Amino acid sequence: MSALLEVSDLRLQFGGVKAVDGLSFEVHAAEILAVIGPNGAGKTSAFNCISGFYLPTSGSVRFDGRNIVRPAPDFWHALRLVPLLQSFGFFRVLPSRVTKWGMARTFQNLRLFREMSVLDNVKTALHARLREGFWSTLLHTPGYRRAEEACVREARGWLDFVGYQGSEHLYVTQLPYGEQRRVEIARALATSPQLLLLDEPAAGLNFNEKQALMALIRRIRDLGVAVVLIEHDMGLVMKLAERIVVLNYGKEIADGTPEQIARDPLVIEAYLGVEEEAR
Amino acid sequence: GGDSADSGDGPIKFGMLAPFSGSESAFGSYMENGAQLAVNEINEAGGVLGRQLELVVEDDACDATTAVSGANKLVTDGIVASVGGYCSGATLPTLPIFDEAGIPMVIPAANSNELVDQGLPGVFLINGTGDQQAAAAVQYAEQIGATRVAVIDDATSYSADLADAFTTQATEAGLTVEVTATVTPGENDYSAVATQLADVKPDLAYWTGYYQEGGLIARQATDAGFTGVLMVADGSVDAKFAEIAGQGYTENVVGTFTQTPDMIDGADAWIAAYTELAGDAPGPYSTQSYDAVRVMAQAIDDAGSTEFDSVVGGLEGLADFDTFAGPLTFTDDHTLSGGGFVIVSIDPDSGAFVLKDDLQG
Amino acid sequence: MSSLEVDQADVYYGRVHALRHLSFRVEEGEIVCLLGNNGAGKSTTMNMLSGLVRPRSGAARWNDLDLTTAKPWDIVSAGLIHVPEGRRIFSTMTVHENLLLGGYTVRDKRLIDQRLDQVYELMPRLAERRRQQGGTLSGGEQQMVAIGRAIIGGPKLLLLDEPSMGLAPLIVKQVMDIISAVNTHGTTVLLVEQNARAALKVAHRAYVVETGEVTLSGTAAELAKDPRVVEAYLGA
Amino acid sequence: MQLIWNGLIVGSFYALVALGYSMVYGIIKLLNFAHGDIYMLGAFVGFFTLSAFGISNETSIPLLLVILLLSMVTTGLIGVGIERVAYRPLRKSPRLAVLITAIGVSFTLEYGVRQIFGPNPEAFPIRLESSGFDVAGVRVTASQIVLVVIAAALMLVLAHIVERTRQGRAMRAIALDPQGAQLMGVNVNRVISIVFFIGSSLAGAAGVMAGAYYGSIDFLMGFIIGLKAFTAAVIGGIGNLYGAMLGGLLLGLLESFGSAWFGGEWRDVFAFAFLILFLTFKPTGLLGARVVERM
Amino acid sequence: MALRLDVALKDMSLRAPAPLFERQPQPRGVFTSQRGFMLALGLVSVLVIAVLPFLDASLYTMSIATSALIYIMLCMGLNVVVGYAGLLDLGYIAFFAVGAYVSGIFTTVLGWPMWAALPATVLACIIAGVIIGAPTLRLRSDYLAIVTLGFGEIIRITANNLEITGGPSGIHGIPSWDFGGWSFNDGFNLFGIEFPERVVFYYFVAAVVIVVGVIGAGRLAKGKLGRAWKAVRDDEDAAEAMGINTYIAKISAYIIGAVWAGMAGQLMATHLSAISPNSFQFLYSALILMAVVLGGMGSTPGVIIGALFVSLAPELLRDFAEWRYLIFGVLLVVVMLFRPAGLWPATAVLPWLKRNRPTPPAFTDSISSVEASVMESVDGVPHADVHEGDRS
Ligand SMILES: Nc1ncnc2c1ncn2[C@@H]1O[C@H](COP(=O)(O)OP(=O)(O)OP(=O)(O)O)[C@@H](O)[C@H]1O
Ligand SMILES: Nc1ncnc2c1ncn2[C@@H]1O[C@H](COP(=O)(O)OP(=O)(O)OP(=O)(O)O)[C@@H](O)[C@H]1O
Ligand SMILES: CC(C)C[C@H](N)C(=O)O
Ligand SMILES: [Mg+2]
Ligand SMILES: [Mg+2]
Repeated sequence: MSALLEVSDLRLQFGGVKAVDGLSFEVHAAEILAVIGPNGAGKTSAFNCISGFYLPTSGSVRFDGRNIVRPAPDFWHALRLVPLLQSFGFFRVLPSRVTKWGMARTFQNLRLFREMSVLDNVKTALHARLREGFWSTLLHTPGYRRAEEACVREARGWLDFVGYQGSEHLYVTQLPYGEQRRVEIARALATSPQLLLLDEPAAGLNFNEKQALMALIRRIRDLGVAVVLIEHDMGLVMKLAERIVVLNYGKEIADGTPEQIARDPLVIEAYLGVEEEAR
Repeated sequence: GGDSADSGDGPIKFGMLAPFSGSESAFGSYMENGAQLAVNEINEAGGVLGRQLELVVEDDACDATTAVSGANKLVTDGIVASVGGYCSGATLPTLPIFDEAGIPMVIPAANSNELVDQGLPGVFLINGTGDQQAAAAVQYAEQIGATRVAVIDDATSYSADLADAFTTQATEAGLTVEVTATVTPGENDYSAVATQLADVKPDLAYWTGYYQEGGLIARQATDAGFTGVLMVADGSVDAKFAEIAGQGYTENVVGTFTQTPDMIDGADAWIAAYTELAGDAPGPYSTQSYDAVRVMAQAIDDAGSTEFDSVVGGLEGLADFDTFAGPLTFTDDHTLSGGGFVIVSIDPDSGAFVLKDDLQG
Repeated sequence: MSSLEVDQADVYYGRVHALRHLSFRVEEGEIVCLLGNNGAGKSTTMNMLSGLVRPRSGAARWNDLDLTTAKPWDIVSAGLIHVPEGRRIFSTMTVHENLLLGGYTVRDKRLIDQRLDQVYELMPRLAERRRQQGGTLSGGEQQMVAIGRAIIGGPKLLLLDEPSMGLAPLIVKQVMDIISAVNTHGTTVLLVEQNARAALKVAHRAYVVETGEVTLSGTAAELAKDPRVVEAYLGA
Repeated sequence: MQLIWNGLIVGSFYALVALGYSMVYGIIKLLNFAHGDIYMLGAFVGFFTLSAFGISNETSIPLLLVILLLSMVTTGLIGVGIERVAYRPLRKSPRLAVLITAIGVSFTLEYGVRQIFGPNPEAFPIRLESSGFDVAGVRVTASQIVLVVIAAALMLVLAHIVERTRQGRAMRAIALDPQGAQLMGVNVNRVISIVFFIGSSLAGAAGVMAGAYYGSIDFLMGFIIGLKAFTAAVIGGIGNLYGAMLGGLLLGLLESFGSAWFGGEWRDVFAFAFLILFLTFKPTGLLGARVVERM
Repeated sequence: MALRLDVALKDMSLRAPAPLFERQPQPRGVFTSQRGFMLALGLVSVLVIAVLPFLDASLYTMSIATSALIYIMLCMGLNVVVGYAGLLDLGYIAFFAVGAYVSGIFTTVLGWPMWAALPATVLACIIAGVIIGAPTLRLRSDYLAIVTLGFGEIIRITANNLEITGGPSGIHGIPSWDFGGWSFNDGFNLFGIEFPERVVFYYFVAAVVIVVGVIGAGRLAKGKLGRAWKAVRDDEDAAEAMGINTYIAKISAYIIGAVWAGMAGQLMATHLSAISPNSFQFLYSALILMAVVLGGMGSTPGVIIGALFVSLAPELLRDFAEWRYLIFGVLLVVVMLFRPAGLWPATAVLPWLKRNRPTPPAFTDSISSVEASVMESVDGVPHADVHEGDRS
């Protein structure tokens, strides 16, 4: 089976800092992959490249047969206009486009729409799929009503799916942190992804909440969605992940099953520390 | 038709739109007080048609929107005649409103040609138009033997109008207009235009804007090395001009202006009366506003009614009515026949503008 | 006599009753840990102690300082330093400038330099990144800056709000070691942690806070064995 | 050459006002629309004091310096007062709310002064001697040199304070995260007051200098320069003080060349069009730092 | 008939599983729900607008009422840009100017009837919106503010300097609306009641403003586009991650804002019959922004109140003559100090509904407990038709 996501030789440099330095890995459909590594290893940066937010210095990212990194012709490079043009949206794939292709993500710090209700947050994620034109919105045609209704139902469905039980009309800022995390995942799911990138979803959750999160991630996988998560909680990672990729200084230093990783001396030295008791 | 049909008893209301806020707000009270003085005098002398006059004033902020609602307010208040209008741009949109309500207008200050070009029957200008003022300016330029001239405006309606007229007439008269410059009003630094004048060194430069900027330009141009004559238009003829320019910067300044009381012998009484009423000396367009009220009152008296057609008839029929700007008779297009422009210059002691040349010779 | 004491404190956010009659105390030289679910009111407690939010009723005293009325900056000058949740790094300032700001209340330049060296020694990663903008650091690096900043202020009482959040296991261990080290140098520490396992290892005593109230307290060792704590915060 | 010199003179006024603008913006992210009116107030404070002593048509530079200081202190205090009354209560409110109060304050100051001093322009009682001499084909006057020297001195002292000192760091910290700054022991209220004091007194100084240099003041004189200073602050990279200075000078030059090349009526169009294009290619202004937001 | 919901969403490779929780239905009544109350309030306002001319049809009242309505239109447009999309615009009056000038030029210079100039106005505004929108691709917040401010000044100065726009004195003699043989100027006679020109025009403006300005903008804000705007306002990166092309969302906000302002400009040109550059100064951009913020950004009733405040306050204060701007300024500060989020903020809840506001949920372990039931319905596969037809 060919991979859903192929990252090869990805490099990202900020001035002198090589945040990602020749990273390659693959993700297959409906698997749970964990990316771990010391702080500053380049995990978030790699996510940002894959989802189109950062423009990598070099390398390629293929998702579902499509190139997410779109190299500019040499001609424009020669004119030194590439960064400028890229900021206008040329020679790059915008994150919104990546999302439409079926890749969703969450952020390391919660990035919900703070002045929108829970329901609207999730409805927003249906943007790309909603058939709703300008005139039909103005005139409230039956087509518009149908679309809105479908949108509400779909959004509610995802809220239910992640186990959110509160009122959907609350503003997200009124929710406790754990519930906000859930809404964020519901929102990502509503974009109808084949691949879901989660950046430290368990940070700040307590033990019980982490348990619930693990169950949720498994159920997402069971829908046929591949899940890639960055996480520092090794207890969670070891139980959840089918495969683990370890980064250090922007490079991949290991790739394997949880058992292999837990025994890998390189990983222990760089990341786990000696006396970490894996739960 | 008008729904402000005059009730026939009670005071006759005259409406006046003038700027009381915004950048031109300095002129509002000069105009209001001038008009009020006339109203008071007429009322003391028994009023018009046996009725008292009343002045209703509204702010137009020199802005079309405010002016329109002000005009509508005046119409709703039941005015019979309009004696206001300072900024041409703000006055223009009020004309159809007054016209429709059957209200004749004597406009004391605004003087863009467009005001009368619309051909509305009730519009009369008692300030000389741009064309007339430009003619006076050109005449004086020829008189002092200037051949190369410059013209500077401030991009407002009145100023640009006048500058255009001056350019056209000067060219016709065989003068060369070497510099046409525009400045932004409300600023302090006009060194760009000053430098230009100093470089080109025209014999005469005509400034068609207001005194705030005029004073600054006079000073900065002299500093930059301009030595020609600086002629200013009526918007700049104010005692403040000399104050702003500073001592020693006004020798070469002349102005085109209609006569004001301090230029006319024996008008001290008028100035005293005004000062007593207003608590301040008269300023630009105090006299014109005073005259506007008197002209209108006279026309109503002559017509014997406040009916639109008769009042217009009355205004058209005025012959050599005595005003500060000289005897007044309206031309066919409802403007002054001569404009009555004279040349004034600054008295180095008082800083006030005084008569220099009445252009009759 | 020199201790932190919170007595029957009540804090409201609008209609939300965040702290309900919360009471606890911290003696000089201790490491005390607050455990609790999300939204239990741990951060609110910290904010109250550093003067960022005001209790509606109740008392909070540290030595002779009334924390319910003192201004945040006066509290800091007195030596109570709060490392807030979410790090709060000054994003466009360099790592070095961030650290210098930590010494804002310290007048003695030599003392600052001395502590700077100490911090760079403790966390060599920061020395590497000295000139980098704070905002571009990775999450873990930011946490180090936040702790480093506090150390430069020379805290007598240090409040740490979830210092291990988002840190790699190795670093968590380091951070906990730093906390112990700071404590043995004479700084009292009040620690809020989700990572109960790590926290109970360094702490002397702990309180469990639930919906704004203290529901359990005891020495760290006792609590680590308490079945209720094990079930809710440590996992069997 | 003359164009450049003229541009620099105007530019130094813009820069002085822009500095305060940028400082205030830098620290509380407020586009302080009332800042231009503080400039106007500065001029009127000078005017009022001098008229009260019956002075007019003076040319003495020491007297100017005294008045300058007096106005700086007064406008500084007024600035602090405005912040206390109109901005501080709104510190936690949406940014635009404060913007609106700033406009409200601006109206209040403008029309308050109008009620006191009347709508007419006033001649400033001190005039700088404007005898000029030629330097390398450029006409330079003594007053221009005095002006530039004072402006440059004020700006450099200020920039040093902000970039290099403890208080300066505190200012930048507050700009980024006021609560975080409190946790560093920064007395936020005091630092903000200091910023308003410095910013306002610079504007006041500019007002007095404008009065003395140009000779005429009126109650709306702050409006246009306020806009220009805002523009200058943005060109330079808003919040960056050296940027504000450069921006002010650059704007002065742009205007000077704009009116020479396209005529005065198109000057502002030229300046703004240039600005828009420039920002399109350099979105954070001359010296503004790109704020890197991490995901 | 069950609505065919599946066609409303494109390429649904992944559909949400069947809902699990019962959610409380929204209450509906006039006093028991926000929505019902707002509807009632809207109806009352429409009624008030409709009967106003019967109460006082004087020139002055009609004139300021018409102006106020046009202001509402203008503010609703700016609300899209500032309130919904969160883009600070300090040169918004420029679009108003574009609308006024384009319609003015088309009707006076080219002699077109007013209605025929409408498409030209709209087109010009779209172009203007795109022009001003383009640099925003790269600029954030206050840099954007200065670009819009600059744009506003450029438009005004250009209008002041060109021949075709009538230079500083502007365009005058702009005709009223006429349709074939009948024009507003002819007035209107219905059941023996005479409606003079100004009343007809007032009704026309009111209709356009209510239908297009208020209802139209409100609907756009509630739909897909509106959600995209708000998402961009709250968090641009997260919006991108949701599949929203933020460039397009921002430009469309500018375009809608521009078109609204342009139509308002056209109405204003007719209303005043003359326009001049003086009416498009920066001050007016600030005033409109003020109306929106004062009323409450993103809130339709708030913006309407703000528009009324800003357009009527100077008129009501006319009697204070020289004091009016001073009073206005102080009033502004005071209002903002007491209502920092605006007079009627978007998040406002009617006071008597506050008690039954939903409370935030405590954390629930519901997932594990409901897991089994979910599993049944999901069957562990991606599916497109799990809940065809249920819950409708
Ligand atoms: N915009 C930037 N400019 C400069 N350096 C950057 C930038 N973004 C990230 N870096 C650097 O790149 C490195 C990788 O950062 P990244 O955020 O990807 O780490 P991470 O693996 O996600 O760490 P953590 O687990 O702590 O979140 C870090 O050293 C960081 O300082
Ligand atoms: N600024 C605020 N406005 C309104 N409610 C708030 C605010 N901050 C916190 N709360 C509420 O107060 C309660 C306590 O919050 P607090 O942040 O103190 O919890 P915590 O124990 O620190 O949780 P966490 O583990 O998530 O950090 C929560 O219910 C929270 O929703
Ligand atoms: C000199 C002024 C009376 C001219 C007036 N501002 C106008 O526009 O016509
Ligand atoms: Mg990360
Ligand atoms: Mg917390």
